[in-house]
Amino acid sequence: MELWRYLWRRFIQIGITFFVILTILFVLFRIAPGDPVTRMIGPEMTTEDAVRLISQLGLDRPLWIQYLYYVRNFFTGNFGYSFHYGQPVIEIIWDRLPNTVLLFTSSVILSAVVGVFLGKIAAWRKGKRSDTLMTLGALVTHTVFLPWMALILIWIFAYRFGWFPINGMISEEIWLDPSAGLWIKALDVFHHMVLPLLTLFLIYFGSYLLIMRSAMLETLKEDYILTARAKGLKEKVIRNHHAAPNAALPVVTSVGLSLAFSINGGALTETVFSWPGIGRELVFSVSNNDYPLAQAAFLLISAVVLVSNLVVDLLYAYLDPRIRY
Amino acid sequence: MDSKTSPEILRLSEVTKTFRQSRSFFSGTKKIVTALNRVSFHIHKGEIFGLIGESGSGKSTAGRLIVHLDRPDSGKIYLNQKEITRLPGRAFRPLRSRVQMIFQDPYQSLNPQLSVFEAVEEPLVVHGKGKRARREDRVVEILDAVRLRPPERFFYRFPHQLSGGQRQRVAIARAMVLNPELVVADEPTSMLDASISIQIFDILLRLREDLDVTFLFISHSLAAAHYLCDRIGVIFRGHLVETGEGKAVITRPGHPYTQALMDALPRFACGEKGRRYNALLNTRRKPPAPSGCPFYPRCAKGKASLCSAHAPPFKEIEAGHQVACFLAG
Amino acid sequence: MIPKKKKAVFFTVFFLGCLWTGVGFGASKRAAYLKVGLFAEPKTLNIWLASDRWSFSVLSKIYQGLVTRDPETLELIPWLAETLPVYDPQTLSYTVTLRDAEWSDGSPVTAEDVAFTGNLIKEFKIPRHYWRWNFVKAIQVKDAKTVRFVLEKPMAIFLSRTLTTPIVSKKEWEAVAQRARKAGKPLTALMNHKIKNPIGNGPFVLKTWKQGAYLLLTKNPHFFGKGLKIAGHVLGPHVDGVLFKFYGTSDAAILALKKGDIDMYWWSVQAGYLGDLKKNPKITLFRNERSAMYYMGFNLRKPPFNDVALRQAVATLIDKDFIITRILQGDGERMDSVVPKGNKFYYCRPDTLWGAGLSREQRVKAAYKRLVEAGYSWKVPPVDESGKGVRAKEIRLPGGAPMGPFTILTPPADYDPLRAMSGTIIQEWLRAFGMPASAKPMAFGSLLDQVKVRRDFDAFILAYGKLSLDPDWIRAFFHSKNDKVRGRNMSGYHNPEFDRIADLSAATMDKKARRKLICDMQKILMKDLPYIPLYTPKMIEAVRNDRFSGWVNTLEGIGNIWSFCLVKPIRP
Amino acid sequence: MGLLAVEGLSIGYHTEKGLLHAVEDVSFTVKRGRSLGLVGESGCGKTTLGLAILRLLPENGTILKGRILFDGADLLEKSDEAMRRIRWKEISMIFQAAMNALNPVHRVKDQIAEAILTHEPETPRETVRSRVEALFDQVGIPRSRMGDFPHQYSGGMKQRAVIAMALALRPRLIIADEPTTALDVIVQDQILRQTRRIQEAFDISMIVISHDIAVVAEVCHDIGVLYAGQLVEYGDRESVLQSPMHPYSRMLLGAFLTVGGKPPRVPDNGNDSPDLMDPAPGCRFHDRCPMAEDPCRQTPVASVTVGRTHRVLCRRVA
Amino acid sequence: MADGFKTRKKALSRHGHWIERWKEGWAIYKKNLLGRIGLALLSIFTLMALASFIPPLIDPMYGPMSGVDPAITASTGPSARHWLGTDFMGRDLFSQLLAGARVAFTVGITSAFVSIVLGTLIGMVAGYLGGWTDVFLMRAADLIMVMPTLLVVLILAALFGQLNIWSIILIIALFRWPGVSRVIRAQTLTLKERPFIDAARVAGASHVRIIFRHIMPNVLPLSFLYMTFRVTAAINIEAALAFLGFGDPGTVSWGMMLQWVWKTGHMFKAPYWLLPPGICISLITLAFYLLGRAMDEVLDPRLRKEGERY
Repeated sequence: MELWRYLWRRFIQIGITFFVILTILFVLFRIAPGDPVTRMIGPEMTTEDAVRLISQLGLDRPLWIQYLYYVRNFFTGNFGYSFHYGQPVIEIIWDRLPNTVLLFTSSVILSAVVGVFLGKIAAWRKGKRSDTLMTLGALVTHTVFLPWMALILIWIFAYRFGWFPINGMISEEIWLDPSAGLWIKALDVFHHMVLPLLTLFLIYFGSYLLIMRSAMLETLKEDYILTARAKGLKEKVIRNHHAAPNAALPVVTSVGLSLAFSINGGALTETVFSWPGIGRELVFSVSNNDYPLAQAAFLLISAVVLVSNLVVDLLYAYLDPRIRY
Repeated sequence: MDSKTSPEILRLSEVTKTFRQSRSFFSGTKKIVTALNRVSFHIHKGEIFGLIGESGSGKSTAGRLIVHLDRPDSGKIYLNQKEITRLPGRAFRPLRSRVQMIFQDPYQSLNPQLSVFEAVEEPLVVHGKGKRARREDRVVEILDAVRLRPPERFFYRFPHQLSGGQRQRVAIARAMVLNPELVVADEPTSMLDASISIQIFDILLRLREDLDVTFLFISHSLAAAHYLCDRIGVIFRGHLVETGEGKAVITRPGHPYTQALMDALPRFACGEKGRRYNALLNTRRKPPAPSGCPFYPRCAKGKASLCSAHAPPFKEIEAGHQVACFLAG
Repeated sequence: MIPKKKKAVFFTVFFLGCLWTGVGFGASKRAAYLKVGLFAEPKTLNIWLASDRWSFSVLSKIYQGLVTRDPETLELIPWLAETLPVYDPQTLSYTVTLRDAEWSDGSPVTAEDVAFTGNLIKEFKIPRHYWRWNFVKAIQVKDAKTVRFVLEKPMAIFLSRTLTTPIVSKKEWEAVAQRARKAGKPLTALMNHKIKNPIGNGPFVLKTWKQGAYLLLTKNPHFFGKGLKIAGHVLGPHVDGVLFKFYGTSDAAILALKKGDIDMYWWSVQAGYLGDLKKNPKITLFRNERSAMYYMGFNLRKPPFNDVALRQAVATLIDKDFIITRILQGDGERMDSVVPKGNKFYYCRPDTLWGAGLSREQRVKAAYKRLVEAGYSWKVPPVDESGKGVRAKEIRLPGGAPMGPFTILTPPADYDPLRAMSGTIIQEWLRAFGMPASAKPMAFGSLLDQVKVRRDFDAFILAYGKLSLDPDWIRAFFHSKNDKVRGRNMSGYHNPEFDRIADLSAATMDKKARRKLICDMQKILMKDLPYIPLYTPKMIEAVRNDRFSGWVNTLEGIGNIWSFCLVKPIRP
Repeated sequence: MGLLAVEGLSIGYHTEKGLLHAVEDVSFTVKRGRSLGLVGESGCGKTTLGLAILRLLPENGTILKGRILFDGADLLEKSDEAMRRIRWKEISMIFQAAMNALNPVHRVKDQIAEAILTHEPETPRETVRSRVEALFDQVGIPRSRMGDFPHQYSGGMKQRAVIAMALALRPRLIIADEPTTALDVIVQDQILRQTRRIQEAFDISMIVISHDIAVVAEVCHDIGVLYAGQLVEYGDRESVLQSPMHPYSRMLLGAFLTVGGKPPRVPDNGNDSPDLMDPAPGCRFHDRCPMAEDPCRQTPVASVTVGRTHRVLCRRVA
Repeated sequence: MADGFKTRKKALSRHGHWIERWKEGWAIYKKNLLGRIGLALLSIFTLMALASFIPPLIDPMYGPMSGVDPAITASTGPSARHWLGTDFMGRDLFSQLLAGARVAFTVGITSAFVSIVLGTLIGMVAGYLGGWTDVFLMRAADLIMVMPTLLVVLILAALFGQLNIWSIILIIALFRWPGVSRVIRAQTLTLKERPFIDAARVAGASHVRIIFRHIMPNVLPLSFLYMTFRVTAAINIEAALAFLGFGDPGTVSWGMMLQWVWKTGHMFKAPYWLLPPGICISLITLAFYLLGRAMDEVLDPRLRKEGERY
């Protein structure tokens, strides 16, 4: 019961936060200079064309009316039409969302799993050469400038060796080939995903490793670890059964806190690799003054972060028995 | 010390304080914990009054209420016959120089970023007492009084460079630097070793002599209270159950809880297995009605019909010795 | 838990599998699709909404106009029309006869379709098209293959602009138009209509569009030009289809080209890639003229740039050759008039070339001379007593007041790094001359807003991409009646003499006479300098030469309808 | 011959500032079925001693010299694996901070069962279960609370659970490090009594480490007084309590507050425990000692045997 | 006694203990190899930033933005004249790299400083005052935290035209305080529970005094620690922005250099152009990071327990 009440409260909170973001976005996009109509049609448009379009788009109505429409449309799932694509924004978003989710979740999971695992080992071997190597490696890859890392990976693996495609997420030949089965298509997507995934992985596993390592070192100082030692448990049991579950807790928190930050990286990666995702769409739409699309993409990203934060909190509660509903 | 004739410096009258505790991470609902329940007592000028109880019994809360760190939910607090219960913070500030507090944990009660001089000087600065040179002199004086000698050697030391005993002396100096009338000493030695504790106690006793200050001494140890205090109050779960002359309470405890505390005192009983915890039940009873005696669930003597239904009133079993128990006396 | 060894084997197989898909499938090619790399994805297949070149790249293969231009002579020639239209000066009407053509669904292209298209544009006032049709009074369907256009007044652009409008199928659009009329916002409804499968009359039809990845056009079996000889070429198409792939970055596209993933990259290749590509024997580079104008414009409505002397001095100071050799890396042509040199028929050499061929110091001196004449002074003049050029300080207007700081707006670096860079360099030249200039790249939309809507600016650098060969746009860009909010006369240029000639030229149907008038207009503009034309970039395109051949070079590069109708697979 | 004999043990910690001499030349024995109390103020090295016996010193701690004989064999010479087998099976420990000695993410019964299963892996699940139940009964925690997580217990219950865990394998020696600190007097007393009962019932040897001499006096047969890393007095309870010889022991006993006893007297010269980084060669108590003389500071002291089982580290006593 | 006291007081001046503490801290810091590497890297970058003023003095063609080598019209590799080569216009890459160091420091330190000041103040006020102030400030912090900073700056850059470097700095600062303020708030909350705050209240100290005299000195080390991490974040965001083409075109930052090499198609053929700016961004990030980690060890370990770590 407590869980439901908690969820209910969180949902209300999320709703309010979301609403504020919604409003801020509206205000921002309206007070900004730049004429969506000019941008929409291009410089060849005549004055008459523009005036007609402005009234058709409702841009000549008072701001607060526009705002009411904006909010109403939002709650009816109608994000309007993209100025650029001329399609309903919601369609574009739904089309791009799975691609982003695929890349983003797999990179977060991969880097978290590997980072946490290596961090555990590194803390355990504190001061040994393997620890120094891992820590240093994590520090170095973690601090590399992400787009540059992407460029270098492209240079080496796509340009020099030609192992991986450089761009996009599918090969047309395969998708046009009626004989290609689902498995082949999946492999193809994966093949395209390797480099962007590798980029995100290299950048982010380091932070997980470092957090896990320090959390683990902190945990190893705890009394219950001493108890476990005194109990004569095998070292591996102490490490995996006693220290790691406790050390993983701060990692979970930091995953939640760094989500918004990782999304920056996701957008950069998508842009460099032309991965057809939300992040790249957002970057494109802002430079096109495609208000509806940029707004929706940003809202979606905020919503994803908000909900993920909730998920992380629940996960934390699940992992830590001290927190129960 | 002839405390009975000296005027009353502090009086608590029917003071109740509750805290809201959030029960868990997820739940927004709060559990209400009663720290003090209609507690009344008074302290005479110049005496040391001991408030004794287990941890969580509300004895520290009482101290915090007196120095205005918290406000009671109901009841009244009088300082020098003047009610101070609901004074707003600003109005109370001048009174601060008259009521001070020594905290339990010397490792936590000193700001790690302030040197000894800065810490002790602060009350003087806050109350605008004198120029810097004057303040320095006063700090030297008071450090000397708590036996941090020579005082100037300690001026620019930081808490982490001091031992626990020295820190507590600094804390005492800070409390005493304004020449307060009443000092609340909240378990000042519970974190210290026995040999150091005695030194601290001795400092308190000497300060009382020299500076004519009144102490409210909060402790869990009847023995320490016995050593220091003129009068003692025993508190159980927010209820004051017994008050009286120190000697009377220790030697003739009236309340079963006080008796249990006495039993628990270690006494180097080599192999002795005398009567112990006769006042306590081995198992627990069901909790009483809200109006019942709070000690009833653990009381070996408790009577179901009487104790679980009614709160025992204070009963004077001898002159100045009151016990809240139906069965006492 | 899987044993470690098994895990390792599993992952190795998986990894090899991935490599194999990339390598193995890249090599298997079945249908002879021409694979074309685009820089970005088309935004829409709704021809009335499309405004970006990527959409047109695709749509121009699907929808055709009545006339088109000969790739060699650039003359207008009949396309969907049987012959060039017949003009009747009495009735101000053109009569057009259509070829035997069919829509991609097999139904015939009729005069009804032509009339429908024109009326649709007129009725909905479709942006970008309406201005070419608003002078058409009536469209009369004579018979199934003949249509007659009645104009309100003589218009020179009728042939080159109106009749090049792509014709759409009435069958497909009638219903859409019906629905749009009923909607609250008819135009928006029309433009937002999503076209799943456009019915076209061009050489190709849409097969599949996987958004975010690729778009495939296949041969249109009903294409009217199949086997026909037009402008000396026997038309195909000879390829099974055109596969468009989208690359967000040039790196990716060039790499794909090198690897053979695409046969052509339809976008001007950046200078940085050229060295590598030249060395590659499998890649052929095409350089073509463009019909484009990159220029610096001024706000003539307010000081200091309302002074023609100042504009002339700035024109003298700008070293166009530097911009071309350094920033464009030599792949551009300097512009001395508003008409690009590639437009040989209409280009006229103006009287003054403003600093052409001068050295840095000579420029400074020439500009200095011009401004001293006009009454300008300096705190530290750019030319010292000995006649040597020095760094100037604080130029003062004829009245004696120092010139206030001004900004040169440029598109942002992400949109066009070269123009942004040009702005910065020009800023440095002007500063050395004592003018407090600063280049300010600005998001494209904001820039246009500033220039066209608020009209609050000093100077800007913009470009016109695909200028029509018939330079009627000169009239549009500089006529004083277009100096209004969102008007096309962005400088606020007013010259009654110019307006007069321009109006005359629009109604002059004789080509020679029209050329003369346009020549005069160019000369006036180059004296008054509301815009300083800077350069026309070259179109440099790269194709692979191992699978297809037969590209047609013309103005604006090889990506034209002719190429797509003529390119043939090379049979090994 | 005792069950455990510590001989000349010295322990140091490597710190930022150098080697800290935490324990200096300490010797004592624990006899079978008897209990030894080690008492001293905080930082005197008593916990270090306890950890050293189980070879659980933190990384920067090293045993400088000495031997720890358990059942006649030197623990310091055993391999890590052999030592691991001895831990808990032979020597178990009750930790100072019971609050933190239990892993917060595992259920209490599982943590106890884990100890059993580690050393007796063949034990059937059922047996383990019943043994855990029996342990809970012994220390007086209701069986219904077995499946709880540690944070659901009160302080006293946690302490009992830790005791139950220490008893799980019926070790021959239990080291109890401050088993009752931070508990209320009544609970403290109950636990002490329980501990002693169990110890006697199962004939387990114990080392009880405490800063409170009263606790030690309550439970132990022998008492050792530690000051600044040195064992300044060691002997059976009666002799140490009734005739303390070392000035520090006297000070400790003198400071002990009793109801009705004579008032305590502790000299206060403001000095504190010595710096263990670079201790003076002589007696470490000299600057707090009311009877100190110059030689106390300079010359190393040797321990003096004053009774059959009573040793004191003071040259004035000699 | 008084005389002896006065003289001794002089010997141990009022601020002497701070010098002592620095020395102590430095002694611990010195032992950290990674920390020393970080400091060495930072000194190199500082030198680069200072040296960036020199090349244009030697010859105008070394001006990082507008100086071009008259003899070179295309990107060339390293030579004696141009140590790292030139870009496609003939501008000297080495002087651009030096100028980039200056920009990185300006951006990193300024915006980190502003965001730390904001974050510390807000965190202390929210934590100390509690109640609705706390709720309001922390909701605002949450709100900002769910917005990915880079994307926000991107949107603002696109909406309000090209931003100049100072507005970029300001926006980064305004969007990076919540992380700090959450940590500082958590720290303040635990400090608030510590009895020395009660002691100060009992002594009669006002709220302002408690916040600035008692809480601030205790959270400042943590703030400074966070500042090093904020510096890296700011440098990275500016670089990413410039890389995407939304930077200030009037500045020669490393991100800008990367954008030029990327957008002009020299990426695969001019490693002398692609590598240095990327390496510099990564190394300066690493340097600040190492500095932060080493400082972390110097600080009171209790401070390290709370809050997000990176």
